Amino acid sequence: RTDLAIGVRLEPPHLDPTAAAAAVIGEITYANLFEGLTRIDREGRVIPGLAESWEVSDDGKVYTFRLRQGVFFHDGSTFDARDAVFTLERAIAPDSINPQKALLEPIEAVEAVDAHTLSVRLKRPTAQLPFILGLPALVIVGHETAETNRAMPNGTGPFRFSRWHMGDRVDLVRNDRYWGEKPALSRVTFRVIGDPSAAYAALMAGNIDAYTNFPAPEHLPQFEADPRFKVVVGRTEGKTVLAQNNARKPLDDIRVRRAIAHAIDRKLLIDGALYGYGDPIGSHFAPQNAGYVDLTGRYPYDPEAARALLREAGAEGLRLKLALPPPSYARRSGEIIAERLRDVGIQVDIVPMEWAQWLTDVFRDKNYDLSIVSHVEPNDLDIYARDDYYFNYDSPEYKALYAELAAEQDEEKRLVLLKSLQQKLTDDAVNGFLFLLPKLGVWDARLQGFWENAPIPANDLTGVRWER
Amino acid sequence: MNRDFLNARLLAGAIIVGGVCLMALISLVWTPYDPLKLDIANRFAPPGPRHWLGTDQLGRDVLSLLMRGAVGPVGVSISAVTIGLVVGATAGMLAASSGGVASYATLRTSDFLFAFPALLIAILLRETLGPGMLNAMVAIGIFYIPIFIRVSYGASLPVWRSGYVAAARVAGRGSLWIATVHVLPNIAGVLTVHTSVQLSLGVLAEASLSYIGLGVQPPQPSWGRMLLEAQTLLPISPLLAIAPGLAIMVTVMGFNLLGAGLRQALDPRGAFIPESEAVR
Amino acid sequence: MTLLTVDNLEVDVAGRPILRGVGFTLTRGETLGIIGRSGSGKSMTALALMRLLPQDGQARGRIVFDGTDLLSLDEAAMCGIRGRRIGVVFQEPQSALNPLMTIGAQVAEGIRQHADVTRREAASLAAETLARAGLDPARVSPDRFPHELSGGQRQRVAIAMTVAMRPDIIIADEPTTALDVTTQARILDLLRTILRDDGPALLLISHDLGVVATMADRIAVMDEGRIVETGPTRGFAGRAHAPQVRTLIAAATLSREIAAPVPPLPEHTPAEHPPLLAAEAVSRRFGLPRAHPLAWRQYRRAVDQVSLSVQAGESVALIGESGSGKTTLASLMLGLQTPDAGRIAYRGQDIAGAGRDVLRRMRADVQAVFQDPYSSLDPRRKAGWIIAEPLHLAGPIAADERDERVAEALREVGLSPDDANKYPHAFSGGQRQRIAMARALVTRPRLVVLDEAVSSLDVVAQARILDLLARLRADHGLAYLFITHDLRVAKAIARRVAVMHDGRIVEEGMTAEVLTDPQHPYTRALLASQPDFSAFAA
Amino acid sequence: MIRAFAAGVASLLATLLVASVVIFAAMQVLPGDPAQVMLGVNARPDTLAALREQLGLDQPLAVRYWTWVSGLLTGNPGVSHTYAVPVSDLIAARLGVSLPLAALALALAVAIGLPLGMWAAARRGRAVDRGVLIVAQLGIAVPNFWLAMLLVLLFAVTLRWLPPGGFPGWDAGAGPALLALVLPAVALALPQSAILAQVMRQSLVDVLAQDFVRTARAKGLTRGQALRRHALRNAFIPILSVLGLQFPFLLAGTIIIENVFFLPGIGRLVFQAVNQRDLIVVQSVVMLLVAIVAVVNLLVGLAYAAVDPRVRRAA
Ligand SMILES: Nc1ncnc2c1ncn2[C@@H]1O[C@H](COP(=O)(O)OP(=O)(O)OP(=O)(O)O)[C@@H](O)[C@H]1O
Ligand SMILES: Nc1ncnc2c1ncn2[C@@H]1O[C@H](COP(=O)(O)OP(=O)(O)OP(=O)(O)O)[C@@H](O)[C@H]1O
Ligand SMILES: [Mg+2]
Ligand SMILES: [Mg+2]
Repeated sequence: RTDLAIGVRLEPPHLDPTAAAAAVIGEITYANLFEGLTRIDREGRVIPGLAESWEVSDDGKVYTFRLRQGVFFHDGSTFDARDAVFTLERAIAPDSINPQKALLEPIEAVEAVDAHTLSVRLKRPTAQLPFILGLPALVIVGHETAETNRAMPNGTGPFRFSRWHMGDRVDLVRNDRYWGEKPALSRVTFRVIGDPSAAYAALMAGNIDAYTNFPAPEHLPQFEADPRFKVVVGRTEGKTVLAQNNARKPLDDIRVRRAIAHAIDRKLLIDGALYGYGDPIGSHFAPQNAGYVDLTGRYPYDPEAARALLREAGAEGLRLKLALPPPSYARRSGEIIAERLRDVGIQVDIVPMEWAQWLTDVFRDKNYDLSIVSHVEPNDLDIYARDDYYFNYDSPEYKALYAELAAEQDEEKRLVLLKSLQQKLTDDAVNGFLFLLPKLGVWDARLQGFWENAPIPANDLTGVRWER
Repeated sequence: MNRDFLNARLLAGAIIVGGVCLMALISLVWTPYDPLKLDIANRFAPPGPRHWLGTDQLGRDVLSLLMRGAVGPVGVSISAVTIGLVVGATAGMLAASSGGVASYATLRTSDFLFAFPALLIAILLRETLGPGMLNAMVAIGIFYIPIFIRVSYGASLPVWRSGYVAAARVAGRGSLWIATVHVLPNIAGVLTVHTSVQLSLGVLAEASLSYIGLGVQPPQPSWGRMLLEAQTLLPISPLLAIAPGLAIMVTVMGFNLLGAGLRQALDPRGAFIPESEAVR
Repeated sequence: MTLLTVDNLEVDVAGRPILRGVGFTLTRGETLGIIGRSGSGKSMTALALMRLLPQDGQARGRIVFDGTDLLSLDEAAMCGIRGRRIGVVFQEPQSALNPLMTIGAQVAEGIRQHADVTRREAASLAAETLARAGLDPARVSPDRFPHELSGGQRQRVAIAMTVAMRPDIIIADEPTTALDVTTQARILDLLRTILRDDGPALLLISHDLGVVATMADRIAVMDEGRIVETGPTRGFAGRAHAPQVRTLIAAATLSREIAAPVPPLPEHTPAEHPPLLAAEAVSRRFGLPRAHPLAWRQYRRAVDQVSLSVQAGESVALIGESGSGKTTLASLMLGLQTPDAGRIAYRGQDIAGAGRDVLRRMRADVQAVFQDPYSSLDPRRKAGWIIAEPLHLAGPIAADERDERVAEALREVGLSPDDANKYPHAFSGGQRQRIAMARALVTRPRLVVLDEAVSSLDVVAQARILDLLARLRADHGLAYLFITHDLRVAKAIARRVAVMHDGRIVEEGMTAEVLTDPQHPYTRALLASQPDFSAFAA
Repeated sequence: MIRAFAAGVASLLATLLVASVVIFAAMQVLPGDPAQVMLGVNARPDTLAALREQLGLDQPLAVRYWTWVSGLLTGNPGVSHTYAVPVSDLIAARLGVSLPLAALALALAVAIGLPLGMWAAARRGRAVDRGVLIVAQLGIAVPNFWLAMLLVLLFAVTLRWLPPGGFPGWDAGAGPALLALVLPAVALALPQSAILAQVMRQSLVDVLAQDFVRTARAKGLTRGQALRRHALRNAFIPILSVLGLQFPFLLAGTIIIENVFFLPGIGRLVFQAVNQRDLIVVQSVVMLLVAIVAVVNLLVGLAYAAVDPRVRRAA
């Protein structure tokens, strides 16, 4: 067999990763349809993509990329430095709607040195740049076809877009002019099935071969017991936090935040909401990344300590609103956390909301007390250094530490800085740090080559094949 | 169709409806366990002496959840029907009395409201007011208004044209007197029957709304949402999906039986008000 | 030669005995009239003959038709008898016709059921039969639907449907009950023509002795599920001795018996004293549905430039056939509808512009008893409440005084004060009419408008009500505006009559003069349609 | 008839005009920013503004309303914010699922409900009648989404006779496409058919008790002939109005069932569009649904006239 039906949870709004933030666009297109200059591999490392190699100037402010030759877009046009320049300039233009535009802020200018050489000039050293350029939102688009990518994605990847049955599935076929090693699969169908029980039924009934991120952890034991399936629980970058509005009374009091931290029973949470899959985290950092420190013991589950801290802060009889976005991890965790907080004397009103409302009420207007959400961007410690982020965390020390990290090129020193950043967040109990969202892979036992972890939301299918 | 069978319907309906309402009320002050209390170590417990219906995915007692879960459907249904009844029946009755422009306007408005699927109203309300019981009530209530307008218009039109209304006019009575003293009691039977039928639809509607997340919100349990949550657990613990489903069915049937029984009991001819009229 | 012998026929419906030992015979070409009070089992007899009893009905005994016992036939054989051999014209042509089928098709259906004819042949035969029944295809096309016909025309369709199959026996169940006198006379004529042309035997069922007396060779009287008296029509009245039959006969001849003297009018002229209530050149029209959207709207003048006045103490009868505008005129005069033109004057004052207190006085003075007694009583109110409803007109009233007035009104109309606590459905038709009357009398009005106050009652109940009205007039000097289509009744009650036809008053004058020497052709036709009792009474 | 039609169409247009204003206004009070939803948490204010401008959200209300309504009239209400394709294309594709589903469900409901009702009426008072009544009571009380759940468990997961959901598209062939619609249609149809059976039975029983049926029998028609030629057509009149009433329910049911079976229909579209604040899609779909209900109402009225000469000639 060379065909594959793979399930995704959400319907993509469209198929242009450079024009919307929806993770599912990346899950379908990244490394399959579109490729970036660099590429993030299954371990989260940066490897060459459409750029064979790159160099950094000594001051760290100029990157020079050597582009691959003999690369064609699916529509037959050739890829060269003009496309790369076009892509990056489009992303940083004033009228850009690129969701990652913020990360490109350090870029000063982009130019084509020759047809196969690109140079990127920065305002200040940014060690992250190769990683950023490997993100789904910065894949290379053809300059003639950029505006039609939403419905007719045209990239350079190993698969070509075949057809999008809106609301149901996206079909891809093998790109026979692919520059690299040809994939083993000839047809790939991404089917949109968000409902967990429908997903279960679809897998069981054999309508779908694989779910790289199955929506319902409660079903995994059944798949595990079934020899037809292979279950691989990996890690995502989804740091799930109980976000707290640090500027709001009484959450501006560190004792209250620490009390909440003590009231969080991570084991119960992981058991209850995730059926035991998922790793506890003690700070805003994923365990698989270099520089991780285990801080989960910093605030052990201790209702007594929580009550004492609340008493000390004079915050008894507290009543807080907990805004919950739609994903089931959030809704389930919310119910459990609310119950535990009630146990230490904090009344919690659950306010479920849709993303649209969450984005305006919580994220933009910061009109909330507590919320539960998973931050899936890798390496995103910068959000705590931002001025206007919805946690309302404002710590000069943290900002200073982060600035240091951003400018640091030396790997050893970077690791040390990363550790102190994690430490600082935990000390300040900025948020309740809950767990790392697992990646629940379930697929036909005869399939191999899927990513085990999800360093970025993607399903790189280049290496996937049916066992012979 | 013999009368005993019909009276059995009335009795069965009354018992079921009474039971469910009572259960909902009791659950507000007492349930076997706290329906919000988690006990994850003890999740998916099968039915047994401690938990008669077992426990759910978070170790909550299913019986307690079912009891408290009745509050949403019953409460929403009753309040929504009340909205529909008060607004719709009044408007329909007055429209039938006046004829002319006012009557035309009322009937047109009613048709207009009817054209709006209740579900859309619920979705829009959710987005503006936030989800919850209140907007389920309002959405379903709005849906009921045109239904009750039609029913009460249809039922009161012949009454307004009847001989006894003419007699009341000759007796020097005004429209308000006639509406309250003659028309209302004479359409009360039809309204009662419709009310109980619509109550049953209300339970279903609330369940549907809760099922798609527009009704009662967590942590408060409701049958529809229990079904939603249990849906993914169907292969693991079918009882979790079956119990609330049956609860909905039994309640809906209770209201329906009550309606059918009432229809028979209230019809002075001792015959049926045709079922078709009840649906209309 | 006996065609049909019914012997000891017993019918139970839902376990309740309805017919008990009914027996009669019918010979070829004979007309047998069955009379009896409402509910005596006449219709049930007809249904039993057709084997069309209600679902839970059961028949025992023998119905021997042309040598076979119908009760022993199977359903298929019975289908061959129904329509083809025994045809029936059911009571109430309104509901006996399928509203969704053209009349032509309904007639043709029976023909095709029993004869092997093409659709086209059946259709032309049906058209022919309808024409024979008096529905000229040029005026009433066979393509019409039942709701487009008048009551009399529907009855003709029902008759045509039966006649088309040329059965040996026609059962006609109350073929004229719902119709006014002129139409009734025409339908009876039609039946006579059919008897003459086709020669079937006729089983004529009616509660109206007059109808039966003019048609039947023999009469059978039913009461409570039994036949209590049978005999030839000629001299039937003289021979009958069963008490039930005697009351029927007495009631039927009521015109002579209740002709209580009409009191003279107090001396005054209309010019000096304005009449109590008067319609002055009033018109009222109703919009007809448009033929197509661009057509002018057509109107029907239900009341056309009518003037009619009632003096205090006077009783006026308004007669005319169904649909002539009597009820509309009455409701205009009662102020229940507003006239399109003309005015209604109460004691000379236009009620359209009158103040509240004038209207109040008028309401207290002018009361009404509506056409259908049952529908004019709120089924959810007790009789006492209903009667007391107008009492507020005289101002606030104490509860015990109110009860006293109600009791008095009840006694006045011949009911018991205890009846105040019963609901309308617990009364008989005649009693309901009395309750309506009591409500009209409780305010001590000067004028009562009575719309067909007795038409829906059987003859016995009619006589009682008319007696009551005569007494009340004598006791209280009441004025009546009495609407009826029955000349006998008009004669019995009114000093003056107005004859209404097609929305206009075509003749008006003293009762005695108008009814003995009618001027207008319509009045003459009306008089000619009265049933003839001579053979029967002799 | 013509007049009834003209009046019906006029009131339909008025309804739709008012509906368009109400719907448009409702969209304006929906909280949430379409641009923010599309660009997610890392978007910067200037990026959002750029997108809003691109979407035309910065124009005055009246202009947007007019653009939309005039677009509706010409059949192209605008371009979806998220999908960036014409709304009409989007809706047309989704209707390709929803309409067949609704039609299939309606057909099933009619095909099951009416014969069952007739059967019960023909044997009224007997065991069959009671059986049908009880089954109908049960059927009416079943929440369709629950039924859907159980059906999937039985027919898709356990027996694997039918697909558990999803829609292969019509270009995959009519067979697989119809197969995918079977379970959803059954889930939708069963409760509706229970209602229909009940109404049909009652209506037929009422008609059978009427005098003209007896008249027909008196002409020599057999029981069956009287039922077929006289009773059925008359009994169908209340059925019509029930069908008209059921339609909005069916539509609402379709929206829910589409979610259970993840069918790419109108219902899913509207849910998704609301969540993504694709206002132009939401308002156009809602408008469409309102129009469908209104048109169905009109059709029911006309069907009345077609069946019943009393209505036809009076109108
Ligand atoms: N379908 C029925 N079920 C039960 N009882 C019935 C039914 N039809 C008639 N009856 C009863 O049978 C008795 C005889 O009724 P029937 O219709 O024969 O009277 P009728 O003499 O024709 O009266 P009318 O002059 O009012 O037509 C009445 O007591 C009536 O209540
Ligand atoms: N509300 C109405 N709308 C339209 N037409 C009406 C209305 N009321 C009465 N008519 C018509 O006016 C005419 C006169 O009706 P009306 O009721 O006054 O007759 P009537 O003489 O009382 O007849 P009956 O003896 O049958 O009671 C009839 O043709 C009737 O159809
Ligand atoms: Mg009779
Ligand atoms: Mg009249």
